[in-house]
Amino acid sequence: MKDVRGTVCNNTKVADDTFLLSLDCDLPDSRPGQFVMVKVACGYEPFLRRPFAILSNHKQTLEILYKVKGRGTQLLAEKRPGDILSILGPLGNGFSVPEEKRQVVYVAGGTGLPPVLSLAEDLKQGVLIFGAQSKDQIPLMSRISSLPGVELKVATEDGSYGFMGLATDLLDELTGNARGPVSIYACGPKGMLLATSECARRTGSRCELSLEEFMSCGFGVCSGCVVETIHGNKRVCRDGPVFDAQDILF
Amino acid sequence: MKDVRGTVCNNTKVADDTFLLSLDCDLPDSRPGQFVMVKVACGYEPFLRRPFAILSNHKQTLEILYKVKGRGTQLLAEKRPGDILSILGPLGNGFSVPEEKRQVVYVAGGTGLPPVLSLAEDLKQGVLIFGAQSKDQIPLMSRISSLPGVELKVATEDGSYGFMGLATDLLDELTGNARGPVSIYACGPKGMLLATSECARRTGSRCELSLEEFMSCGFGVCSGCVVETIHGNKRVCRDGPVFDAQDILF
Amino acid sequence: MNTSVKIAEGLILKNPVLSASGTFAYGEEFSEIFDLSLLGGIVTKGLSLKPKKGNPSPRVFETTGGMINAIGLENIGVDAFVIEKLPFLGQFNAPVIVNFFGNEEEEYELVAARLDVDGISALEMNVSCPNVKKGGIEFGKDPNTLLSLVSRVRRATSKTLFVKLSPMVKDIREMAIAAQEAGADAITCANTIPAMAIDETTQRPVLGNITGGLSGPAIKPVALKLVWDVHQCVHIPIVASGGINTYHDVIQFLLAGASAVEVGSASLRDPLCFIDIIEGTKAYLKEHSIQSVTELVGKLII
Amino acid sequence: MNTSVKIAEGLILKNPVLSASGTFAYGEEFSEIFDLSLLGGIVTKGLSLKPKKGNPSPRVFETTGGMINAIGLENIGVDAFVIEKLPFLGQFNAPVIVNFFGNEEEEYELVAARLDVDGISALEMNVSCPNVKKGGIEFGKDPNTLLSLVSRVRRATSKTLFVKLSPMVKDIREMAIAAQEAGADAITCANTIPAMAIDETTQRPVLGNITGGLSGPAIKPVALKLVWDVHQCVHIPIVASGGINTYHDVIQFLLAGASAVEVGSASLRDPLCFIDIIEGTKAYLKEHSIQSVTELVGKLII
Ligand SMILES: Cc1cc2nc3c(=O)[nH]c(=O)nc-3n(C[C@H](O)[C@H](O)[C@H](O)COP(=O)(O)OP(=O)(O)OC[C@H]3O[C@@H](n4cnc5c(N)ncnc54)[C@H](O)[C@@H]3O)c2cc1C
Ligand SMILES: Cc1cc2nc3c(=O)[nH]c(=O)nc-3n(C[C@H](O)[C@H](O)[C@H](O)COP(=O)(O)OP(=O)(O)OC[C@H]3O[C@@H](n4cnc5c(N)ncnc54)[C@H](O)[C@@H]3O)c2cc1C
Ligand SMILES: Cc1cc2nc3c(=O)[nH]c(=O)nc-3n(C[C@H](O)[C@H](O)[C@H](O)COP(=O)(O)O)c2cc1C
Ligand SMILES: Cc1cc2nc3c(=O)[nH]c(=O)nc-3n(C[C@H](O)[C@H](O)[C@H](O)COP(=O)(O)O)c2cc1C
Ligand code: FES
Ligand code: FES
Repeated sequence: MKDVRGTVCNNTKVADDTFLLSLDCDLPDSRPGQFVMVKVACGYEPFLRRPFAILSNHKQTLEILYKVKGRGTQLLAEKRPGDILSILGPLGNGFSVPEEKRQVVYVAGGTGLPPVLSLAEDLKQGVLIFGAQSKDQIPLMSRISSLPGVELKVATEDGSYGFMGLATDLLDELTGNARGPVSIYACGPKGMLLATSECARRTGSRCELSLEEFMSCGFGVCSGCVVETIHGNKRVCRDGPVFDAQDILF
Repeated sequence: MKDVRGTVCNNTKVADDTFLLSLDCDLPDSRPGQFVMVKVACGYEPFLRRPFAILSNHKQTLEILYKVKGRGTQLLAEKRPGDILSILGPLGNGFSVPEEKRQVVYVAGGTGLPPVLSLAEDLKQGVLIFGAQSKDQIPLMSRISSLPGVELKVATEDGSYGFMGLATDLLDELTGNARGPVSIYACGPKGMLLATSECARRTGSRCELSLEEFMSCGFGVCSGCVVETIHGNKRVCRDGPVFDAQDILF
Repeated sequence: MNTSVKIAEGLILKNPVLSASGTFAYGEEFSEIFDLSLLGGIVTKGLSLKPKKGNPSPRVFETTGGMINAIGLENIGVDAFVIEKLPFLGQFNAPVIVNFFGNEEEEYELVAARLDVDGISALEMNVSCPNVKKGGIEFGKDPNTLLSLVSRVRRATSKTLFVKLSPMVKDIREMAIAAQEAGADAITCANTIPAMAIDETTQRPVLGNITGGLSGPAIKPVALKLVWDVHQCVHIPIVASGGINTYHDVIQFLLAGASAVEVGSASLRDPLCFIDIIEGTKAYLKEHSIQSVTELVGKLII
Repeated sequence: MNTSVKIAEGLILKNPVLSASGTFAYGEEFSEIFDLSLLGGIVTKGLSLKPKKGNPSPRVFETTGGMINAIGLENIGVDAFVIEKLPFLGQFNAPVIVNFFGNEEEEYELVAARLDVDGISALEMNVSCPNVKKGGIEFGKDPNTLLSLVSRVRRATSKTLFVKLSPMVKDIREMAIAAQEAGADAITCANTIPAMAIDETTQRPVLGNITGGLSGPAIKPVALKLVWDVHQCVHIPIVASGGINTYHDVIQFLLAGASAVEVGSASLRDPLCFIDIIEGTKAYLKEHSIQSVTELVGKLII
């Protein structure tokens, strides 16, 4: 973990309310599933940093894909090339590497895309299921489609693109038809993670979930972000954000 | 008093740390010496508006000349054409009109320039004495020099421009040599106002001072900005900012 | 949709948004910028028996998310108010709630009696004042002192009586209970929080009075907790005060148990905020299909 | 230039900047990003006799200029601390000040006794905890309760003892005096201010525990006033806590009477802020030709 200065290179809208931010910064090497805490303002408004998954971190360039939710992300969306941000990271544990011969399935919902996409870009294999409400909410389509070794399946709730329904419907189908053992990596809304975890249990798949909790520090000192697991309270920011699905007490 | 939206047309540096802001806004008519309260940020940082004299207010265009002092004025300096600000005004009483046949002298120190310049531009007569620390601190030189009917005299403390010394030294000289009754209009640091007021007393000149106090509301409701006068406490924002020098208990 | 709230038999507010004492003077300045009849009620600057000069300048200082004031309760005195200011306030279709204070029990009583005149709908007692007869300890710090003070004032006035509590106490609940027991019709919760500012360049206090009271959004979470606490223990209405800036705040305070709110510092920065707040509150009710403001009061879902 | 301050016979801080309890865990995470030996002292998370699970999530919420936390004093318990964490902290050249609490007097005593081991320089008692034997009223609300509690702990430990006061009391001075009388070596002034947050869209409290404590720049003016008050009435050193974010704040708190400061929430947003604060403090001393930090303590010019 380091506190580095990042210079905005690009901050472009890539879907409804969704932006791809790329920064020139000297963040130490990271693994898919790790995240950074970004200071979006110099003053005290907002007071705390905001957590974002590392979409990519190569050759001094850090990519973050984010959706505007409140004032913090609104301020981020107003950043222009040349602006400087303070970035704390890499933080958290990241995904584990799948055992050989396992079929890999990524499940992402909404703003849960970045960590699993980061893993898919790293592993260059498997099926990436992305669930969104509608077509306008799907970012980076061409980037994902052109990923070597990775197959993209999209589910939209309103049916405006791909399969009409939930990402987990596609997951059920996929795991149902799978011939060997499956490793699932998921990030998204709570309901989706719960269903994913159920599916994994049913099908005996390995399953890692990247969780989100509101964070104040992001590096493990405040115990503000705990989640209940079978091993007791765990800090999402430090002991996670990636957890074995079996450990989580939903 | 109205709360109007002003659209930034220009916000240009005109001297060290000093900017001339012009806004397209529908502020009601105002008199020299009146001021506006400007909301420099949408959020709560800073929480309060900032007071600025009206430099000019004609044909839907409001001009403010300001110096960067703290974070409020810093934020103002970052505004770009097209940005929108909330402007409350016109506020306060403004200068009175001099009686006929009086020689008019304006005395301004530092950020005290705008209200007296506004009056000079209105009256188109008299001598404007401007005191600054050094040459780099003098804004709008050519605008003032080319004012018809107004003579400019500059004093700098370091002698880098005009007379070396204080504005009030020039004032003493001028009032000493004056042949008829003089009306003095002054705005600037406390020490300057005190000396001006002394000079007026000595020479029997009429003298109006525009005072500054830290303000929270700017329109008279909080009693946060009072100054002691021979008539008791007076609110600088509402009963002033212009006061008869004789009334002020320094 | 009904935005009105009943505070007492004689006091129905057309909406729950009031001005706050000390940030609205006596209404004249605000009347230049909006129609005061739009307000749920007008709370005026705190009055004492005799005119009061207040503290030396500087009197206000901005802090993170708020401000400190040390006005020192400067006011024109109760007589000048009744003669010079009250007729003006009578023009508007909004109840006038007159804030007042004293330096000893008797002064409170005398001021309250003097304010028992037409044109005033309610009195709001500021009990965050030093009791000069008891070594300068604030009336609002001890439940017995408060009980005694409010009881005396209660007997001195026929008006609806709000008691405005100090936030910085051991347990706000015992203060609220004491006020209720003494006959208060409503609790205003709460006043500014004691605070201070220092300028490290001069190594001096910023304020002429050295210390002052903190207000604004910075204190909202504290005020919300106080209202919630008071709501657990009294049955008389609560009027919230502390950091209310938007209709979001209004709804939150209603949920916590307030029947109405006072908007103070926010109106210093934005004199028109009352209108936004009232409109926003209405829009919230509409959006959530709530028939009456009162349905929200204390209805926090736990 | 001398930045060191003496808190007690056994406790000299090389500079007046400490971490705060609950925002520094047990030091491990921070040690990854800077050398803890730079600190004036390390204040650790509050410990109880047995491990404590804390409150349900959500536990933190951001507010204007600050945050509310309702962690619920989750900690690993005093035994695990001594065995697993203390050796780690021993590596650094900074005194370790261990914060602790209990639910009854006896628990405080037992925890203090258990912490009477090498490697610990001082104990900091958090008295903002409910006294389960006395109907859940906080120990830190009443001077007699506090006097009795601190006296017992004083007898149980040979360590330098800080008593960390609750801010929300009738009069902080009587609490500070009680702590001093009972043998405290220093007063930490003060803890978070009780607060609450409500989400009007769900009409529910935001925090799992409903209420929590407010910290951050929003409360700085309040903490400054409390330190100033306490400084008027005790002769033992004061350690300030509440909204300290920059060296400006440090100087202001020193002027108000603090001998040292704790930096809490600020370090959650900026783990490296300690370094900026320490360097800034040194630069201030230099610029003002002040030989020693202690020259500033309580030297507010009135
Ligand atoms: C490890 C991690 C990785 C993340 N990665 C990404 C990413 O890659 N891309 C992305 O777009 N987002 C990501 N997020 C989510 C992102 O951090 C939030 O959307 C962002 O912080 C919102 O900030 P804001 O200021 O815009 O919104 P805020 O104004 O802070 O709030 C947004 C919403 O959250 C609610 N909220 C705030 N605090 C709490 C609380 N304590 N309890 C419950 N609700 C609360 C608010 O009420 C509001 O509805 C990640 C979150 C975590 C924890
Ligand atoms: C009627 C009026 C008209 C004005 N007209 C102009 C103008 O035309 N042009 C112009 O440049 N300026 C003008 N000023 C001054 C201008 O308002 C201030 O410079 C500005 O508000 C500073 O804001 P800031 O946020 O940049 O500084 P801040 O960060 O708010 O503070 C600047 C300085 O003021 C100090 N300060 C803040 N509050 C107090 C207080 N309560 N007591 C003592 N010191 C305090 C701070 O410590 C700091 O040193 C006017 C002021 C008044 C009252
Ligand atoms: C400048 C100022 C003057 C005040 N004067 C009084 C007063 O005279 N009487 C009183 O009871 N409260 C007074 N208050 C307190 C406010 O009425 C209000 O309770 C407090 O500011 C908290 O609300 P806010 O955060 O909305 O400002 C004053 C507050 C301010 C800021
Ligand atoms: C997340 C969090 C946890 C805290 N835990 C404790 C604790 O265990 N014991 C304690 O005495 N104070 C605790 N505090 C209070 C801080 O130590 C500090 O006194 C308070 O936050 C005010 O300082 P600040 O504004 O610098 O944060 C905690 C504060 C926060 C924000
Ligand atoms: S956010 Fe502080 S421990 Fe996770
Ligand atoms: S600033 Fe409020 S009365 Fe002048």
